[in-house]
Amino acid sequence: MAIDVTAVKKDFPIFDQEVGGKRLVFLDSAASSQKPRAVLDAMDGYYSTTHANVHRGVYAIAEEATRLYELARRRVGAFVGADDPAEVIFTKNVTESFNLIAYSWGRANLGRGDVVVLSSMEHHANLVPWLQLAEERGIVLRYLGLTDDGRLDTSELERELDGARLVSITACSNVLGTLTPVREVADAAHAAGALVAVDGAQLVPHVPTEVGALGADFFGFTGHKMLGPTGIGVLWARRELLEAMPPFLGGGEMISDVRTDGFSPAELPWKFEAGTPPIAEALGLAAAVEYLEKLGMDAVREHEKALSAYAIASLTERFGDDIKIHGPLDAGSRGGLISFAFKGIHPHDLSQVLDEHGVCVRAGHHCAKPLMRHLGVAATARASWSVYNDEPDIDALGDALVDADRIFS
Amino acid sequence: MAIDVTAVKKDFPIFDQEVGGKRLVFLDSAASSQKPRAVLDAMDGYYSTTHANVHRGVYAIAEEATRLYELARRRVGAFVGADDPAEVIFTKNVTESFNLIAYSWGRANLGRGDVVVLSSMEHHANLVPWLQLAEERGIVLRYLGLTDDGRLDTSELERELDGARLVSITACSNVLGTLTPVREVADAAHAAGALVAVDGAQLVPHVPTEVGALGADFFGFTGHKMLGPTGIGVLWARRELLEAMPPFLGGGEMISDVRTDGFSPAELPWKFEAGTPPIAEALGLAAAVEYLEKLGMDAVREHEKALSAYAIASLTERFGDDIKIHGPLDAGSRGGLISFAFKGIHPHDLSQVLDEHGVCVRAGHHCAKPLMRHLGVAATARASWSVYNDEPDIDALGDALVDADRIFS
Amino acid sequence: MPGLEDLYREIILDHYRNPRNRGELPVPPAHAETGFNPLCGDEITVYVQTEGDRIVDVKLAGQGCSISQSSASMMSTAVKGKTIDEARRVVSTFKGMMSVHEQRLGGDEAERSSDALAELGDLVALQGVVKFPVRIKCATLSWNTFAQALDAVGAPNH
Amino acid sequence: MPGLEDLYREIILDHYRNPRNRGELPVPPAHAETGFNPLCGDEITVYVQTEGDRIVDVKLAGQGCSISQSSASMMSTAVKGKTIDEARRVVSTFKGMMSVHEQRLGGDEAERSSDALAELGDLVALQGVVKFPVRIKCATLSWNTFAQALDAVGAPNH
Ligand SMILES: Cc1ncc(COP(=O)(O)O)c(C=O)c1O
Ligand SMILES: Cc1ncc(COP(=O)(O)O)c(C=O)c1O
Repeated sequence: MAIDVTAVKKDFPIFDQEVGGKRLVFLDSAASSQKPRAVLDAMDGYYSTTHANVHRGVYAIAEEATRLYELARRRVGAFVGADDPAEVIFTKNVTESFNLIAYSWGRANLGRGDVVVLSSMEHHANLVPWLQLAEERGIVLRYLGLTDDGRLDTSELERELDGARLVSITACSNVLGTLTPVREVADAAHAAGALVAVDGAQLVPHVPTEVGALGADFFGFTGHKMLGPTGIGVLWARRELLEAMPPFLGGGEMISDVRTDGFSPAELPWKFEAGTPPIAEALGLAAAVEYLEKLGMDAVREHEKALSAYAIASLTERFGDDIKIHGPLDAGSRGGLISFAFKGIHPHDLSQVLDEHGVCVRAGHHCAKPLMRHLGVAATARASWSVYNDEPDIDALGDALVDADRIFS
Repeated sequence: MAIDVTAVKKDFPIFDQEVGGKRLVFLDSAASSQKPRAVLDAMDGYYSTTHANVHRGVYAIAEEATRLYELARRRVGAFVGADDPAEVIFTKNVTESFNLIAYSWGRANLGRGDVVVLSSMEHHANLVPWLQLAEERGIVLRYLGLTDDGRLDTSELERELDGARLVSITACSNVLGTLTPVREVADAAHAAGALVAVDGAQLVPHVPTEVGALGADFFGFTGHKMLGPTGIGVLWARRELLEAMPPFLGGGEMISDVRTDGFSPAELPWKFEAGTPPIAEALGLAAAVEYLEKLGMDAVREHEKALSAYAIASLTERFGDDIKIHGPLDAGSRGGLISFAFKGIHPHDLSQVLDEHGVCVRAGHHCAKPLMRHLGVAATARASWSVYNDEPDIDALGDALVDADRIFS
Repeated sequence: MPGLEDLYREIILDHYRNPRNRGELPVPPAHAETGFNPLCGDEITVYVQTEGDRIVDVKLAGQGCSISQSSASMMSTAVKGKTIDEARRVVSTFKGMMSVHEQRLGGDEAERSSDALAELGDLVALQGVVKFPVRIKCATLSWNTFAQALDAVGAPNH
Repeated sequence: MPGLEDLYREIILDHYRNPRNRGELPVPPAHAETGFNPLCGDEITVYVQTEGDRIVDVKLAGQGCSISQSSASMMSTAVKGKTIDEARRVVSTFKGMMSVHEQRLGGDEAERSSDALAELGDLVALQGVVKFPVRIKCATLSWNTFAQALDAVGAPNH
């Protein structure tokens, strides 16, 4: 079933308003998506009827809060094919998920000279934690390269993975939009004896996802990019890995016993959830997942792929060589976004002029500075879509680009 | 001005309902408080009008989101007398705040044999991170003892702080309710050349707080206990400490530059805020702080002190030696809670029976197992109050205790 | 909402007020395991004495709430005199009964067969606990600890 | 809502299209500093050549948006030929003008005096930037970098 964008837009309160007298054309969902009313209602309903701290209360509303929180874990896990809730850890964002891998698994398993393989299009979230470990422990980072059209270059995979302990790559570039061949990399990594971590931040909101099918050992994603609230992320990992890993953050909830001279960690998944968790946020994320499931992730994918195709075709038709779209040009190879350069106008200036037309795009390095250096630019402009975008949004982007041209040429 | 509890209760949607046919008597705010409508409205209003990721967007709603987020930082900081926003870091909860201290400051400054002084009434949040460091680095933990009536024993302070690098103590015990003489300990610690970290989780919601007056170098507190949302905590620390500390979590937002072989951290406070922050939660916490300020923290303190006095007096009068209240018996020496034992009935059973009467109390070790061992109990029952509680709530607790006695005796 | 009468059945309160098989056994020849309930700090130590593959004595030490104490007490009477394999089956039936909470969350598994439940005798009184999910850990604490003791007893190097 | 005309004044676009003092200076005798805008990845290098306490030349390299480029260009014409102390005063006046955003957040500081602003000449055109808080970092990038260069030049071991 196709997505009925008019109906969908009505579910998102932010589109009820005009911004500066203009219709809001929100093309920055890759930075953070908007939220449907169902997500806000789930959180408000929770706070208004049954809020209490979870896991320890022996009274009705605390039991209900605990039940809802653990149910949210199951729902969110099931959304990415993670059926064992012990393997689903709530973090504050996917950045924390990757830090958890680096601090806990990394520090327990990696030492001087150990090789971690990343790609040249990683977000800083899957980069800085490893750079910290390189500085602290002397691990060695190796980067998979890109093809000229911005795909992951797997031609030398076997050689590049040789001796690696971990391969940690994004499933979808937040700059190029490129979908990476995760399964192929995972199989090669496993053959080389390495574990595989996958950054699903830009995949899960847009493409039906099964952690098992991807071949991932660790998989992270983040709530606020998938119609969910801020303040919550997820780390999924295989149980045996999580069981062997030392705790990361220490505190309440993650222990089974504490003495003045030591402690024993709790069972999974709570071992990795220190302190009061993002309870309302977990419920909000579960509501987001339900909303996406109702639309159907296949339909979401088709809708966004069609938008990518339309964007690439219509912008190229309107602006020819004046627009340079980074990354592969077939919509099937990308998620829901395009990055571009337009007539030498700096992305900051582009974005500023577009805003005057109600069109929100992101301008900057998108937390992927090494990739920017690879592309030879300081910044790009990026337009990204979600379930509430349609072709008129892309047309509005094109119209606004014309105006930018007028001002700066 | 005294607190008008009837009016206040109307501000909290959760009290609009009955639970199991009974009026909700919520006496578990020390675990997590309820939220006024103003907090939910602040978050919904944000999501419904101007949600976008912060700090990098060059369009109107992103600029507004950034402005509101940074304004929230100022407001929340000002609430505890922290006037330099560079010193106010948003975390996911106070547990993360203490892990940040231990991972960043701790690992940069502490080695084998270095002494960290805690107290015997610390919450696991200010205990497990140091136990982890003891295991990993061989630091030595020393515990300040308690007097017989459950106060911090400062009689041997000078000797106990000798040679310490850090003193990390709670300002208010979440079990005993005891307020600790933070300033006295801080002065002694500074005289001994140690830094001072203070756990303000149970102080900030209940007592007017000034980090400067406390003499703290680090100060942590948590949003969900002070009428704010889940998913947000705060770490305040002196700028020169934060500047010298290495980053903790690595990722987006916390860098000024990233190369394939290294990175430079961003300015304060963003250096310690990796990834998309809890934006809506920060706004919700700012709204909570505004709500408390409108009531007036002096009035809040007077109201809750009066409730403590009433609880101690009325329960003692009703039950005599059948009830044993832990900690000091004068209300001025405690925050807004009492822990107690009643007729040998296990706290879990007590709480279960109380729930039948709509009375929510916490039963368990309250994430303070070493203190439980000190008290010689496995668990306590704890009743705690906030601005929406009144004397009839305490009377309801007493009535429900009578029923528990009937069932178990 | 489930009421207290679902939880605090008379037989449960009886085992709580008059716990059976309290005490300790010399280790060795008995085997002892200690379990914690991380929620409330309760601790229980289960002593198991076997002869061949038969459990000839069980004793219980430690403290806990009415649910954990009565569950332990009933367990001790249910497994004493049984073979290790028989005892394992009781453990598994009991834990199955207690996992209704998990099913409720998932919402897709059938109720336990009433045949299996019949085997549990008095222990069926604890079925009401599943309506109070936080208390399930109280009811299962002694069982998990006992199961660990059985594993240790059955281990080759014992 | 502030409009684009507040931001993209004609004089700003002129300096952007025709940047003054682009280029490099040999180091030494000149001093060079490089600054980053962490928001967008822009980089700027400021070359400062002094004779005694006078700034005899300033050159700019690097890339950036219209605001950062024009701000740098205007800065270079404003400080060239001034003494280090005079240049420092211009920096401070300019940064004061740019900190209105901070004041708006705090809400408790007075507007800049118009006298001080008059000193800035063309640079006053950048005042509109404060209505676009994220762009303030674009406008101040070259100034912060220049201030660092002045500190280094003025340092005793230079
Ligand atoms: C004194 C004290 N410190 C720390 C915490 C931990 O707070 P959070 O779970 O929000 O991190 C609590 C509450 O659980 C507490 O009472
Ligand atoms: C590919 C990718 N990974 C990681 C992140 C970090 O997400 P968060 O800021 O929610 O931790 C993002 C988004 O910023 C992203 O696009």
